[in-house]
Order: sequence, then structure tokens, then C-alpha cells
Amino acid sequence: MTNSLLWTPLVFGLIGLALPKRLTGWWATLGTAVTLGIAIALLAGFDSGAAGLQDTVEAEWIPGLGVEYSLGVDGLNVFLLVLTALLWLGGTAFAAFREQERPHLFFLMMLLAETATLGAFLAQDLLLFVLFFDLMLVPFYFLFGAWGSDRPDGVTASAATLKMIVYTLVGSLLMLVAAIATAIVAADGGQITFSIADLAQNPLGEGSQRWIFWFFAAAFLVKMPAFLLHGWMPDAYRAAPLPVLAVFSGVLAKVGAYGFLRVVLPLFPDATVEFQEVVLVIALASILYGSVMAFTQTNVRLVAGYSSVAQLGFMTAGIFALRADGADGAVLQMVNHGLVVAPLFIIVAVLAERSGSEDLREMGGMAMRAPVLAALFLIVALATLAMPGSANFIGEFYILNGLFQAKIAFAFVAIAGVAMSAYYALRLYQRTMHNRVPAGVGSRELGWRDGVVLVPLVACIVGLALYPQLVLKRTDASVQQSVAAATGKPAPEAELAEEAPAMSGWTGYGPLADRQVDELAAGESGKSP
Amino acid sequence: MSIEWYIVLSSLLFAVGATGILIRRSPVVILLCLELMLNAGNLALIAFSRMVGNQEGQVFALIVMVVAACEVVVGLGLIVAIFRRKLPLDVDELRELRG
Amino acid sequence: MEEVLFFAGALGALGGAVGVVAMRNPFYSVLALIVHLFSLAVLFLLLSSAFLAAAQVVVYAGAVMVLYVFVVAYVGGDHESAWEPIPGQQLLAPLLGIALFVELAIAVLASSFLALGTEGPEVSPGFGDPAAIGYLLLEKFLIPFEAASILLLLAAVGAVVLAGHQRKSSPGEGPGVPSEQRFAREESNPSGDSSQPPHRRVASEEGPPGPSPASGSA
Amino acid sequence: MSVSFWAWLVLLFPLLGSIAIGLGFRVLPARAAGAIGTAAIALSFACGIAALVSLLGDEPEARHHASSLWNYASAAGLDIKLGIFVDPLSIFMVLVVTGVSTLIHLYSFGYMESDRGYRRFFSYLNFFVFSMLLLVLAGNFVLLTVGWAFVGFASYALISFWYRRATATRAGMKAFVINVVGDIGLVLAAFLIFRELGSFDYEAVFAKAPEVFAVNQWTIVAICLLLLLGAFAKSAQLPLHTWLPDAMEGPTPVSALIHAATMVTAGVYLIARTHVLFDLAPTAADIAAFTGLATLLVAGTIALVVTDLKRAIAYSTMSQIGYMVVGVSIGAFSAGMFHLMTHAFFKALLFMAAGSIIAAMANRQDIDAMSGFGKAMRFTSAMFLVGALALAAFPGTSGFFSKDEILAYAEARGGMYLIFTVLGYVGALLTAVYTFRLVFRILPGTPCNPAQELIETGQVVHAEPENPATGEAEDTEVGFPGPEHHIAERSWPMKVAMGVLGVLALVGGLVQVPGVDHVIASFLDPVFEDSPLLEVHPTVGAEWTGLGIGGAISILGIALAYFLYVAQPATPAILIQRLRPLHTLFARKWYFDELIDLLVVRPALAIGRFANRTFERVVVDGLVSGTAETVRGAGGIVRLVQSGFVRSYALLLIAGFAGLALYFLLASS
Repeated sequence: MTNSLLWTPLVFGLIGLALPKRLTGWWATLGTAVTLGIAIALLAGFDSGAAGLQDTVEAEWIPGLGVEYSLGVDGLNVFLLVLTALLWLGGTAFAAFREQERPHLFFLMMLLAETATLGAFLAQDLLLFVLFFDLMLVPFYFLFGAWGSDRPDGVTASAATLKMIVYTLVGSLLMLVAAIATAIVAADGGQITFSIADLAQNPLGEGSQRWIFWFFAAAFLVKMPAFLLHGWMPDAYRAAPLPVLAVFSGVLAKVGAYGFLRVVLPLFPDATVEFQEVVLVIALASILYGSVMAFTQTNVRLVAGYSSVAQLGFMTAGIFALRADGADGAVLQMVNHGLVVAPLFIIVAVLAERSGSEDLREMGGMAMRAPVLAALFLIVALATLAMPGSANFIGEFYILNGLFQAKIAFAFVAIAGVAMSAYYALRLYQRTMHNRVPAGVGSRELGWRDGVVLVPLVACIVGLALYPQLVLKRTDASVQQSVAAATGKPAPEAELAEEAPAMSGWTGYGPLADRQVDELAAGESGKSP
Repeated sequence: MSIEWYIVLSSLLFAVGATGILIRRSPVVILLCLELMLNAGNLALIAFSRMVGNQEGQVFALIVMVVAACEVVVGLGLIVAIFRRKLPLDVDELRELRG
Repeated sequence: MEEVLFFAGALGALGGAVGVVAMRNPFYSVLALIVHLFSLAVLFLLLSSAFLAAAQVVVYAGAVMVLYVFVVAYVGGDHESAWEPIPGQQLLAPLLGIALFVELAIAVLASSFLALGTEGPEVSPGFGDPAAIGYLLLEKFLIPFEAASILLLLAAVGAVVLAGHQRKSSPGEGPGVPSEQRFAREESNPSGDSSQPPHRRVASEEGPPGPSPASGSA
Repeated sequence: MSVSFWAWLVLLFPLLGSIAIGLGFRVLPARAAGAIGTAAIALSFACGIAALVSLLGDEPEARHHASSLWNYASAAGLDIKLGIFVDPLSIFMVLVVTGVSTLIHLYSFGYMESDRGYRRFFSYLNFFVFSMLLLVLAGNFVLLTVGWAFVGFASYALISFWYRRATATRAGMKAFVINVVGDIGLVLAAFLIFRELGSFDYEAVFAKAPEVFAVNQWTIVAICLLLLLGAFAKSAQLPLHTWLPDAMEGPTPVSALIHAATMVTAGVYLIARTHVLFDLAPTAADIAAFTGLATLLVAGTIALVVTDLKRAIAYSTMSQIGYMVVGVSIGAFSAGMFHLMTHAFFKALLFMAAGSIIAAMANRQDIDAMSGFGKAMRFTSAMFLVGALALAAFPGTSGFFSKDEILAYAEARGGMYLIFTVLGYVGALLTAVYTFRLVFRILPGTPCNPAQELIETGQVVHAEPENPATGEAEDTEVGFPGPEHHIAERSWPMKVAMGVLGVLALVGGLVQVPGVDHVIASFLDPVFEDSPLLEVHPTVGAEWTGLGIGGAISILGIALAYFLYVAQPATPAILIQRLRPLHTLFARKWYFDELIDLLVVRPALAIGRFANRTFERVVVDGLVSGTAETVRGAGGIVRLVQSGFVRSYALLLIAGFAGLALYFLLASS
């Protein structure tokens, strides 16, 4: 099952090379649909109670180096797999409806990218993970560079792509070094293994954890991208072809956040605890900076891009709250954000076709002739701003709750990002859909072709909004395990919930309350009782 | 004659070929010097093959000859192509590899 | 006898090699190489590699060298000028050559191969004859053998492509072709056509060659 | 059928209505959308009645029911169910909301008829009612936040309903963002509650809170203050009130429904709902009460000088909500809720009448341009007068009983709380004056042009609409009512809705007359039975005294207004001349907009600009280009070696090989 999920896209892509040009797009769409089917079957067979890996595939690969071809599904990645398959189906179908230059290569690259991404999510071997992580770059390099658009101010698509590649490659190489170092240091002269599960059994010494932690963190933070490491994002986002950008922004950024949960927390627990606050500061900076930038941009893509920076900041903050609820929220938010940002970029593409521009100042008033488009956009925009009632809200609620209970001062800063997100998401909607129609904007209803792509994605947003438990139920056990690996204790809030009924007699100064008061005092000395 | 002699001769031929590559500028002669080096290698292979009494080294040498032939064919093809384009037949004049 | 043959062969090989490097005229270099190859064939024989010696003479000194001669004759065997554009090259090159020789010699002679000092073990009369080599090639080394043949084929094709007859639209002028053609077409239009210049410009701006018949006839 | 079954049905119908109208917008005939919308709310009201009947069947102590549909988001120790909580308080709110909403839907059925966005309007309006019901029925703080945010969004959608009006979209954005600030307050309060009590459910929280918290412990005060942040943003209390006057950009039924009768009272409901927490944090309750007091006075003064008809009524709404907040904060829970109900009646009525007049004015809202409508539109004028009397608390009307009960209660608590009584009566005087300022400016006098035209030809003016704020022509394409307008005199649904509300505004107060009956109090008191403040109660005599004072003040205020605006119409101008700074302060709305602009908006934009123009280029790119320059510099040095001479590369190669060989030779020896 896992194997077929992983390789189906690539197989379809290679077969597609032999087909006539006009069929390749549909063939590729079929391939992604089959992949989605497998992913859903995987989800259906998923045992939500178990924390460990399911549907594992293990084979020797490079026995001399202890590298294994080892795949597996657990609560951390099962929804990300479905998300990947879903968004790829959407993006590919959207691209298939349009004329592409060199379609053979384009769709091969799309499907190769899907395989690589699925591989990164599935890999349970550190080296395999690194390999897929880097393999993801290759197709996107070509997709952005060759099918991207040059900017009028002279920044070519290839230059923008190069910038992206250099950024991410530096991170990737650091990660490669770190992965090898992890295995060698952990082996300590014995049999080398790259298996994440085995490595988690005997963590490294504190000194090596420190620097290896940052090497991994660099790779993941660049990928997200986080504040100060996001320099590649504006150029690359403006250059990328939109259907590709939809999957890129929807899924690839999550690989970074996922990497923290999969690799960093279990493998480098001491360093994670030690640098918790540093990473939180980076996450908060991403939230605030991304939000502020998002509401000053006029380019639609950049609004979405910077909002992603802020959202990824939330996820990082949730993970590094080092509580199960925060991390649960982060996983939920990864799924939500992917579900939201992909339709957003597809809508941007649709809008750009109507107004001939991607500048907010040159759009407006489209809701009149395009009520369906406006309604879909509205739902997406509201989900983006984490409107209570959307699954995004539950995600942020969990994240912020975790952060609040762990580090209260950080939560207060982070929540400012929520207010700003309301402004920039609604501004995006309002500037395009409301107000007067500027000259040259054709206000046209959504065509059925785009509707076929958009409506199911939006339906997923609505469905998840009604029942976020769908995700939470399945991720919870694995997330608790991952977080417990870092903190070395079973999830504290589960304890709290169980003990709570028994505590009816305490007066507010029981042992638990004392601990909390201490934490409070440490977290926010200004507000002592 | 002991095998040493052959090996020393082979080293000498190799060094002469290498020197030739470094000081000659005509691409044809550089190709010839490459042949020298390959043959020096072949000599060493065959000498060692004799030393251990195993004929597999000779097969190896044969394959080297094949590779050398290929290299000659392509190299000479290149030289002819350069010549056709009225470019100078001097490796120092072809400096596109400059950083 | 053996020593005599060895020293003769060694001198020939060495002399040929030096000749290749030292001759100013490429044609003489080629001839020197032929000497070198023949001498090597003698040495091969001494090392009881009959088949290889034959191959050396037939394939190398015969076929390959003929190719060289043809090419040198084709491109002209001009003398190389003595001018040296790279400073220090003429000085460093021989030094490096000597260093290389010394190092290789030391590496081999100082190694712990005890058999180096011997003439090698006694071998059967069939050692290195065509039958033995052929057996090895077709039994043990079949796949390398086939791979080598494919390599040869590829090299042959490559050589044909490289040195082959140039077609009209060579890759070198590829990108320019459409615009040039378009340009030529516009120029060749009779000037009497200028009554409809905007129409024609629109037609030609549509990019790919192949103007619509209507605009052509107008 | 259980109470919770009916309560779920109450929620279901508006949602179904909204979805049906929204999905069927292409196929439904226009009027059908209105009919579906109105019927959905009416059904919801009927279910509310059924729930009430069912609830009254229980013992008073057992009148609370929790019910949940499914596990909404429960993991890692958080337990969030899709659950509702039904008790007299929520049923009371359900009845007020659905009842008034039904009438307002009926009104809109006529009022919006010529609007191109008719179906969209009803879809939004039904969605709003659903959200409001979700808010009042929610069984935990998370679902409360959901309802809280949904009404905020519905309010946004309806304020910017005419979305080609730049002023409307801007006002919608403002309302939404301020409401999100309120949502954040709620969310943070929920976190803090969870941290201390380990649950989000009302029942668990309210049961455990008195055991965990000491009175005025700082955590409980913090929780209450955060809740107040949410309440104040939604209920337009200082300083988060600036969105409410701007919200008048929406269609008039929206103003009547959302910005007068229902949504803005959510804050009052919240304080009443969480009274257990506020009882434990008297400091926070006092802060709330004083904020309410400040709001009622500030809003009253602004309402004195505003010339926009709807904005004037909006400021009076703020002021009246101030009374309610004072009421529920000082412990006069049922009085506060009572005032909430009567206010819903008369304020919705006032807005409806104002809407009718504005329609006759072709959407001009400037009271300076209005006069003489008393003759032109008799029914509308009568209703306006009824609403104004109730708002001014004229003896016998509904506002008379409810407002004065709050003030009497404050007096009964005595001590510091006397301030509320005294300043509350000052506010009552202001109320009477500004209300009747509107009445006397609009109804009597020589008819203005539109009114004259209406009298003479029976025509409603057909002027090209233009935006009074910017002066640009309205875009009627997207729904702004075109040349055809609907007034109560012509449209029976509007007339019916206003008539029913008029009756309720007049006699609605009779359900709770001191010494005679106390329907509301006896119904609601089981909810508040655990509050220590329930013991405090004014005597019947004290209440009647308060009522007497209130009635006198009301009549005094009306007389003053008569003196100022009818008998001596020159006086206001003279007063303005004399008190120029004060008038400017009121007319500029106490400079709150400017203050927020200065403190929040400008810094945020400045930071954004700095980030965009400077930081991004210098630091983010600088960091990278610095690295790139270093690499390039190093590359430049290495480049010198790359001479392009193949032979020198070969030389390097061989030298490298020789060097390596040397190394190995040395290493092995």
C-alpha cells in the first residue's frame, strides 16, 4: 500500500511521456486521482488508536551504511499524505485544463514532485528522508524556472528560482551533514543505522545534539520559510506558475514543520528543550513579520505568501510549545493551511485571468458578476483568517492553548497575529471582490473547469470545519508520543484532565496550582498576583 | 628479465606522455601523448598479468585498447570539426573554459 | 636473448615516446608513435601475450595510426610555434614528469610484491594466445566485452556526427533562423504592397512562420 | 420532546434557510427567498416557544439542560463538543432574538423588495440569526466563540452589503477587525479558564469556579477582564465602540436587527451568562459597570449633536447598552435582561420607522434636510413617536419600567453604586432630549421637498441616489435600491412588522411592574440563584420612587427638547456658538476614531512600510547578498586559476596527482 502510494505518480508520469501531447495532462490527472484513491484507502484502514507506525515497508538498501528503504504511516503523516494527494490532484487538474508548453515534461515534473513529497512524508529512515527532501527541489527547480514568468522589473524566473535553490540547498546540505553525523555519533563505532526509530532509542550526547539540532532546524526553517530565512520567498512566489505554486505552498512548506515533529523532537530531545524559547522567538517573529508584510503588500501572491510565513510561524510555535495540544494543533493546522492556500492560489490564478494583473490596486468589484467565485473565495478567506467555526480556528486554538499553558507571554504576542490575519485576509477579499470595478477588469463567473477544481477543495474546507475531530482523533496518539519523546514525560494535560475531577477539593493552592503559579511567574513576571 | 624492468619502463613512458601533454599545444600531438600514457598503462597491466600468471589482466588491456580507439575516434572527430570551423588548431587559443 | 630483445624493445618504445613529444611536426610525431607501438608489441611478446601483441600491431599500429595519418594530412601538419603563452609551463612540465616517474618507480619498487623481482611463474604454452583470451572474453567477461562493443559503436556514431557533413541549419545558427526568415520575407515583399502595411505587420507579428494564404496573396 | 430537541431545531431552521437561499440563488424567485427566510425564522421562534413550554414543565431548579451532537475537537486533554446549554437565560435570549428577527425579516420582505441583492440579503440575514442563536445556546466557551465570531462575520457581510460603496466596505472591515479583537479576548479568557479549571464547558466551569478561586484573586479578575474585552467589542462599549456608528452604512433592517436589537446586546448576555465568574471578581464587575456608565454618557452627548438620523439612533443604542451593562454588572440581572428585551422592541421600531423615512428621502439620512413628515407619512410618524416615547422612558411605556428598574437596583446597593443612579438619571435626561430632538426636527414643521411631493402627488422621490459621505453616485447595479423605494405606508409587511413592535414597545413593560407582577424576574432568577447579589433588592416603594423620578426626568427632557427645537428654534445655534469647544468635542465623537488611528492603525502601517521598504531590502536581502558577495569574492580569487588554458588545468591535475602520491608515499614509509 505505502509502496504503491509512493511510486504511482512517478510511474504514471513516465508512462505519460509516451502519450500524445493533448492526453498527457489528463493522464497525469488520472495518476494523481489514483494516488488520492490509494491515500484515502490508507486513511480508511488507519488505526486511530495506535501511536506507532502502520503499513510499514522495510527493505535493505545500502546495508553497509545501515541505510534502509523504510516507509511507514502514523498519525503525524497520514493526513499530510492525503493532503498531498488531494492538492496534487487539484493542481494537476487545474493545469490540465490549460494549455501548457512542453506538456510532457511539465506533467512528468509535477508527478515526480508528488512522489518526492510523498517520499519525504513516508520515509522512516533518516537518509531516505534527506534524499526525498532534496529530491523535491529538483522538479520544482524546473517547474519554477522553465514555466515561471519573468517580472517586468527584470527579475527573471530562473534568477528567482536560483535564489530559492541556493537558499534551500544550503539548508539541505546542512541537514545531510547533520543526518550523517547523527548516525555516526549514535553508532559510536558500532553498527551504523539511519532508522529514525532506532536512533530515537538512544539519543546523542547533549553537546552533539546542540549543533545537529540547528543544522536540521536550518533546513526546516528555510523550507517553511521562517523569518529572516524567507528571502527567497517573494521572488520565487512571484515567478512560479500558479498551479505549481498551489501545491508548493500547500504542501512543501509543511515538510519543514513535519520534519520538526518527525526528526527533531524524538532525536534531539535535550536540544529541543534547551532551544525551545529561541525557536519560539523565531516563530513569533515569523508570525508578526509575516502578518505585517501581508497587510502592506499589493501583490496578491505575496499577500498569500507572507500569510503562509505567519501561518507556518504558528505551526512552529505549536510544535515548540512542547505540549501535545500545541503539536496536535500544528498537525491539524498543516492540513488546514494546505487546504486553504492551494485554493487561494487557484483563485489568484482565476482572478489574474480576469483582471490581467496580480495587483490588488487593479482589481475590484468582481463579486457582482461572479457570485459563485466570490462565495468560494469568501469561504477560503475566512478559513485563512482562522475564523472560529473553521478547522483553522481549532488548529490555532490548540496551538495557542498549548503555547498559553506552556509559555504564557509568547501566547499573548502570537495572538496579535490572529487579529492581523483578520485584516489581511479580509482585505484581500474585499479589494478583489468588492468596491468599484476598475477599468480593464472583466468580471466573469467562474468557469466549470475551474469550478471542478475549486469546489471539491472548498468542500473539504467546509467538511473539516464541521468535524476537525477527524484529524485530531487520528493524529493525537502519535503526536503525544513524539512530544513525550522530547519532554520525557507523558503529555501533561492528559494528566490534568484525568486528575481534574479528583481535584474538586483543592483551593487553588494545591500542588498543581503551585506549579502553574510558578510557571506563570516565570513566564510573565510583570503580572504577579 | 624480471618484471621490475617492465614496470619501471612503463612508469617512464607514462611520465614522458604526461610531460608531452603539458608542453605540446597541437591537439593531435596531445592525443598522441594520451596514447602514450594509455600504452604505458597497458604495459603495466600485462607485466602484472605475467607476474601473477593470470590472463585476466590481458583482457583488461584489450578493453583499454578499445577505449583508446574510441577516444581516438572522437578526439579526431573533434579535431576535424575544429578545423572545419576555421578555428586555430591550438589548445591555447580555445579558451572558452576561462572562469 | 631475452635481455637483448627487452632492451631493444625498451629503447624503441622510449625513443618513440620521446619522439612523439619532441617532434615539431605532428606528422613525424605520428611516425614516432608507430615505432613506439611496434616496440611495445615486442615487449608484449616477451611477456607471453601473443594475442595482445598481434592486436597491438594490427589494430593499433595499423588501423588507428592510419586514421592519425589521414587526419594530420587533412588538417595540415603545421609546425607548432615555440611561443609559450602560459608562464612557467615549459619549466614545470618536465619537472612534474620527472617527479611522476620517480614517485611511480618508488611506489612500485618499494612495494611488498615479492614476485616483482622474478620473471613470473612458469606458464603453459597456451598462456595469452588467442584461444585463451577468446575463451575469457566470451565466457567470463562477456558483458564487458559487449559493453565495449557498444562503446565502439557509439564512438563511431559520435565521430560521424562530429565530423560529419554540416547541414544547412546547423545548431550554431538555430535561434536566429525564424526571425531571419521573417525578415527576409518582409524584405522580399514588393514595395507596391505598402498600401496595407498594418495588416502585414499584424500577420507577421503572429510569430511562427507560415503566413496565412490571405496575407500572402494580398 | 425534550427541551434540547427543540433548542436544536431552533438552531436548525435559520441555518437551513440560509443554505437553501444561498444555494438556490439562481433558481429561486426573488419573493420566495424572502418568504423562505421569514418562514425559517418564524419556525425557529415557534420552536423557541415549544422549548419554553417544555422548560416550564421542569422544576425551577432543574431548568438547565446540556446536550451535544458530536465530539467537535477533543484531543490531548481538551474536550470540545458540539454542545448546547439550555436554561431560562438562553431561552429568554432565543425568544427575543427569534421574535424580533421574525418581525424584521417581515419588514425586510417589503423594504428590500427593489434591491437587486434580495436573495443574498435574506441568506445573510438568516445566517446572522443562526449565528446569534448559536451564540446564546452554546454550551461551552469554544462554541460561544464560534457563534461570537459568526455574528461578527454576518455583521460584516451585512454592513458591506452594498459592496460597491467604498464607505460601506470600509465600515464593514472596521467592524470585523474590532470584533476580532473581541474574539481574541474571549479566546484568551477560555485559555485561562482551561488552565485553571481544566474544562471549557459552562456547567463544569461554573460548578468548579467558586471552589477554585478566591474572591478577587488576580486570575479570575484577568479572566473577567478578558471576557469584558469580548463583550465590549461586540456591544460597542468604550473604547471599542467606533465601529457601531459606521455600521449604519448597511441597509436599515440590518441596523434594526443586528445593530440595535440582537447582536450588540451579546455582551450583556455574556456578562449575565458568566455571572458566576463576575461574582467572584467584583473588581472586574465594577470596571464593567463604570465602562457602561461612561459609554452611556459619552454616547448620549454625541447623539445630541449628530445630524445623521441613523447614526443618532446608533449612538442612542450605545447609550442604552450602557444601561444594560451597568445593570448586569451591578447584579441587576433580570432588570438588565428586561431592558435588553424592551430595548429590542423600541429600538427596532425606531430603526424601522427611520428606514421608512429614509426611503422617502431617497436614502438621504441628514435630519437637517427633513421636516414635516408628520403629515406626509402618518403611520410611520406614529410609530416613530411610539419608539421615541419608549426610548425616552415616557411614563407607562416599556422603556420606562425597564430602565428605571436598573437605576433603582443601583440605589438599593447603595454606597458607591449611588453614582450609577445619579449619572443614570443624567443619561436619562440626555436620552429624552436627543430622542425628541429627532422627533421635533423630523415630524412637525413645513414639509420638506420629498414630504411635500408625497403629500401632493403620492409619489416617493426618485432621485439618483448618492453617497452622502463622499458625494459619488451610488452603484445601483449590485443592489443599492434603485429609483423605487418602499415606505411603510405602501407595503403591508412593513406595516405589520412595525405595528406589532409598536404595540410591544408600548405595553411590553407591563410584564414587570413593581409590586404588580414580575414575569421576567421569576423566570430568570433560577439562573442567578447562586449569586450573592440576588439578595439585594429594592423595595417596591423605592422602585416606585425611582419610577417617579424617571418619569419626571423624561417629561422634563421632552419639554426641554420642545423648548429648544420647537418653541425657540434659534437657541441650539446660540448654544453651539457659546459652547463651541464642547460642541466640537461631541461632533467629533470625542476624538475616539482619531485616537485609535493614532495609536493602532498608523503605527501598524508604519511598521509595515518600514518592513516592506527598508527591512526587507537591507536586512533580509542584505544577509543573503552579504553571503553571496563573500562567496563571489572568494570565487574571484579562485577564478584567477581558471585561465582557460587547458594545459594549465592539466598541469594542476598532474601536480595534484603527484602531490597526492607523495603524500601516500610519505605516509606509508
